[in-house]
Amino acid sequence: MRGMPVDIEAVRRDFPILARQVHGKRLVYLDNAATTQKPAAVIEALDRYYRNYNANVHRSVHKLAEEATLAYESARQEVARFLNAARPEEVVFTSGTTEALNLVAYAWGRANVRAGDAIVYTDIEHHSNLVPWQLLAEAVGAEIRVVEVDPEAGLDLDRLEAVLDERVRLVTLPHISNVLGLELPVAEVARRAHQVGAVVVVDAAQSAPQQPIDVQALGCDFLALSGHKLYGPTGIGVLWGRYELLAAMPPFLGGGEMIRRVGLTRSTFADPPARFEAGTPKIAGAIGLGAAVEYLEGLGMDRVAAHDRALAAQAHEALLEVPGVTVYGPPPDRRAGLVAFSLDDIHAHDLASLVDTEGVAIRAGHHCCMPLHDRLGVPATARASFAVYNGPDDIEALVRAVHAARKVFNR
Amino acid sequence: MRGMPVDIEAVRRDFPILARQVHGKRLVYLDNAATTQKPAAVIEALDRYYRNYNANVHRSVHKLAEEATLAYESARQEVARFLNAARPEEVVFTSGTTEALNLVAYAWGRANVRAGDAIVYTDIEHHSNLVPWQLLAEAVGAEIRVVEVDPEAGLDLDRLEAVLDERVRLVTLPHISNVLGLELPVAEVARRAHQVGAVVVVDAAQSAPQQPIDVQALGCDFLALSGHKLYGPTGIGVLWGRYELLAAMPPFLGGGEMIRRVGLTRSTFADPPARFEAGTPKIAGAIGLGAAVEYLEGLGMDRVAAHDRALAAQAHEALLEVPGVTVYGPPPDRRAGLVAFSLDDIHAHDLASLVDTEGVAIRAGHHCCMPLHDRLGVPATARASFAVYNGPDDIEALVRAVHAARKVFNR
Amino acid sequence: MTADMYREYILQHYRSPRNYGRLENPDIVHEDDNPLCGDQVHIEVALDDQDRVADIRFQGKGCAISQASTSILTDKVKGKTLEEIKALTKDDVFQWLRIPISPMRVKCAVLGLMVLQAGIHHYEARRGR
Amino acid sequence: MTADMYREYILQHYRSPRNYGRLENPDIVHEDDNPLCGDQVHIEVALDDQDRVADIRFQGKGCAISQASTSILTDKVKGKTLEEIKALTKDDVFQWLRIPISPMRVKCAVLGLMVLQAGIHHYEARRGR
Ligand SMILES: Cc1ncc(COP(=O)(O)O)c(C=O)c1O
Ligand SMILES: Cc1ncc(COP(=O)(O)O)c(C=O)c1O
Repeated sequence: MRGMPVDIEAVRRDFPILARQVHGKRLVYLDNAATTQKPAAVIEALDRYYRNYNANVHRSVHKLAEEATLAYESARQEVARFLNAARPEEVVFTSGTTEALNLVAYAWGRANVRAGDAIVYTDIEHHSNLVPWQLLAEAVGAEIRVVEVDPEAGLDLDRLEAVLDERVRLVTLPHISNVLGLELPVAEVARRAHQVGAVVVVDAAQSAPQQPIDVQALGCDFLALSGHKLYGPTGIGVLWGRYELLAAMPPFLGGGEMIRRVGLTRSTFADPPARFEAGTPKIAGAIGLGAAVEYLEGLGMDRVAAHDRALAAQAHEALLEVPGVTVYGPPPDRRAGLVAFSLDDIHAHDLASLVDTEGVAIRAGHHCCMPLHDRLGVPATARASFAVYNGPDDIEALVRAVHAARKVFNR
Repeated sequence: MRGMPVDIEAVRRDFPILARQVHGKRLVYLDNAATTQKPAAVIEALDRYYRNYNANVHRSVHKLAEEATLAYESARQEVARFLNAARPEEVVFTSGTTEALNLVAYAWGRANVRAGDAIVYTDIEHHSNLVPWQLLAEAVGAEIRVVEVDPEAGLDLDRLEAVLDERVRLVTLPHISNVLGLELPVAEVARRAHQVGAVVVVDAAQSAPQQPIDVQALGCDFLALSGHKLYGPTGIGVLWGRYELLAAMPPFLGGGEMIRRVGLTRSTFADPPARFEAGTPKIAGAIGLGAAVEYLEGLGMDRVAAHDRALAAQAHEALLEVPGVTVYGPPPDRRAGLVAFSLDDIHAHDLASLVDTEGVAIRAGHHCCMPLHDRLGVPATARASFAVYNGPDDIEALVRAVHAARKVFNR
Repeated sequence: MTADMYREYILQHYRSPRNYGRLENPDIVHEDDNPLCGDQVHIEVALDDQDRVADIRFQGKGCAISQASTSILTDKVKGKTLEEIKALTKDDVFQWLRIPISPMRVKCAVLGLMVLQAGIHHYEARRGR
Repeated sequence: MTADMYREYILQHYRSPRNYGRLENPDIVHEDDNPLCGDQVHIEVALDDQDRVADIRFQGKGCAISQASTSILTDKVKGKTLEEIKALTKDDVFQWLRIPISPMRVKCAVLGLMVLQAGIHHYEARRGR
């Protein structure tokens, strides 16, 4: 079973949107790193919730509330299993990777990082794993240390060592770069960061949909992911944190649900995860994410990983055969499931608009990685990113469309 | 048209969940202040999004992204119209009222409230409009001043005046109390608060679903609401803010979308509303909220208000006829659409569990208003709250169930 | 059906709880509340020389389920050793109650047990075990 | 269809923009970018004594739509008064372009106009109007 490839035709039938046409052409959706499409299992889980047992959770005792609460908490258990968390209470539902990272920067950061301390991140971060730490550093007077990552060779651990000392309170990095398709050696980084007593935050927005995640094996302290990139709904995400760290953290957002006892001028707070889930939770979102995770486990994350990587390698090689194409990132055999590229001096937006006319959806821009694009020396790149429902025919369509775009500009 | 009452039977057909049974009985859903049910128009808007044009917004140029972006931004316009905002850019999508209030407390609060300044709120606040300000006050060393509200008579403006002086930077209050069903005179409060230069924050979680909201007529500076209480999806909400205030505020969450230019150690930020919508937005949620607002405008918020209030008045009177019932809040003729009550010394949870066996869903607890319950001298109350699909038959069912519960305890 | 939660003997335990009150010289004293609904339970235990429950009393406020289940608990643990009590689980409580506990009321039903077990932990910690 | 955005004359404006470069003594100088895609436009204007555009030049980097539309804009505004230019809208730009602008590319298409109008505002503010 595990060894068998993903049955693309069967998977495609699970995704209703793939039946639609774009500009009269079959939809070839290759913008999966921005957001994935949703299987019917997820869409129907949302529908069932709203049609049958919508209610606020935790705080009411009636039947609908009971059903909603059980579904919400069982989604937490499913996500915990998906990440191999030590316990479900380590899973905090957020609105996405961005809120999860900000939660750490505000709640853990404001309590633990002081003037003169240092924060370490790489130069290939997504803005969501850059700006929260910049705001933190500015608020508390901490120093920022940037580790350069070679776009092709990856992270040189010696460069990391060079910036690590006891002043470093936190090291953060992407598990997989959303531009380079490069995987970083998280477990190694965590080991070294822990030697200087730093806490390790992993941006798993791109890795969680693409490969099995085992937070205990990674050895990190916090890990963030987005539901909408994981075949789940928009507006839901996860912060996983080691329980002892979560339990020692002050709250972030204040409100209902996260309290123990509220007085008119002072309050005390609930244990994790409730402490970090202020207000009415994203109930449908969590239930939808639970359904997504279940769907992926049905496919097997090992097979998903093999599938996405095989496609990316194939796309990388096929694109290189188009005259004028430059591909960014590691070679095909070390590439995760996405390929960023440029074509001659055609602006990426023009390229994306043109391939769109062939029904091919790719992303163009800085992909929320301005510093990395500055380094690559291009304001924008085009990016094709892969998911379980993509196949070799999608890559052929992409390459054909890129050829066609080239003709338009060279006519 | 406007003068005509809501056609309850027609409205009920719009809400799929009302077809279901609970414990073999017709579902009588009276927990609307916790969360409302969703009309088919909302559920189908979500479904359409995920089945036809799911994509990340703003940043891609392909067809799906174009459709998603237009739908997301037109939801913003619909909400702006619903609130009579001066411009759509005043509408910031959040995950709910709680996040909206925290956004103000963090972004506006940390930049504008200093040690020795004062923050004013009432003693009937929901925890979500209490804890954020407590955390702010503690962080910056500000003073908290509490205005007592009489549960029956309401807010005495002289009591407000008594705590207002130039040290007050912010006054916040609920538009309608989620326990008392009491409406507070927001416009009058805003006028007086502005005289001392304070900013006025309105918690409209309960009022937005119940009556027309005109932020310009209210004269407030910020207003927060939750989609899930407004017949919309979970995980979406709105912070409305006067544009000049939003434009002068530093960001809250850092990440994609809210930036103008990101450098490796410093960044600059986009204009509102983008500045406050870090990361991939709650796309489906916003679209669903837009559909909810459209649905409500189709009914007419004036009629919704008349409907909900008439039911609450009727319920208030009917409950008072049950021996041993105490109702909290203003008299029937000044009551907004909810009734909190207690029955003899039966604990509210027992009461709610028992009426649940009759298919009647009410809420029991402190309703996230511990300080108010301390004041009322009860740890918990039962609460019935009304929506457009409720009718006199629901009140009859409630009263019957309360009688039955009384019998169980008195047998 | 939730109404089954309110069987006559449950209400009787609620109206006339067993072992209600305080002890003269308790070895273990602990109290806690369920912040969700405000249920409160205060438990006092006197041990014999073999660390068995010689006597137990409780006081509390709250819903019928939390108070009745604590009342039943106090009867059930008399004569038990601390080790035996620490090994008790939710399921034991459910069995004693003989009523279907709806998921939202589980915390009410086990509040008494939680308070008693927490009291034992504090007691043992104090005695340096 | 988006492919229509890339008509031959659009690409010609892109490849060989009109009025490209700088002026000796501009009255108005302004530049800005579209942070979404990184398109940049720098515009310089010389006015005659009746505040009409006597000459105009631009430089820029970016997608074909932003650069071609700015090229076309510079042709269209020659001889116009500042008031006339301030009254121009997106729709005027769309009409000049004669191509269907997909919604996600509107910002590209109007970048030149935005920069020019912002430049005029700064100029007038400086002159105390
Ligand atoms: C008056 C009031 N304020 C704030 C809230 C918090 O709203 P949410 O939980 O949707 O963030 C609620 C509802 O729970 C409420 O009733
Ligand atoms: C590597 C990486 N980190 C963080 C994010 C932010 O995720 P979200 O926008 O869902 O919060 C993304 C995606 O946009 C990403 O690719």
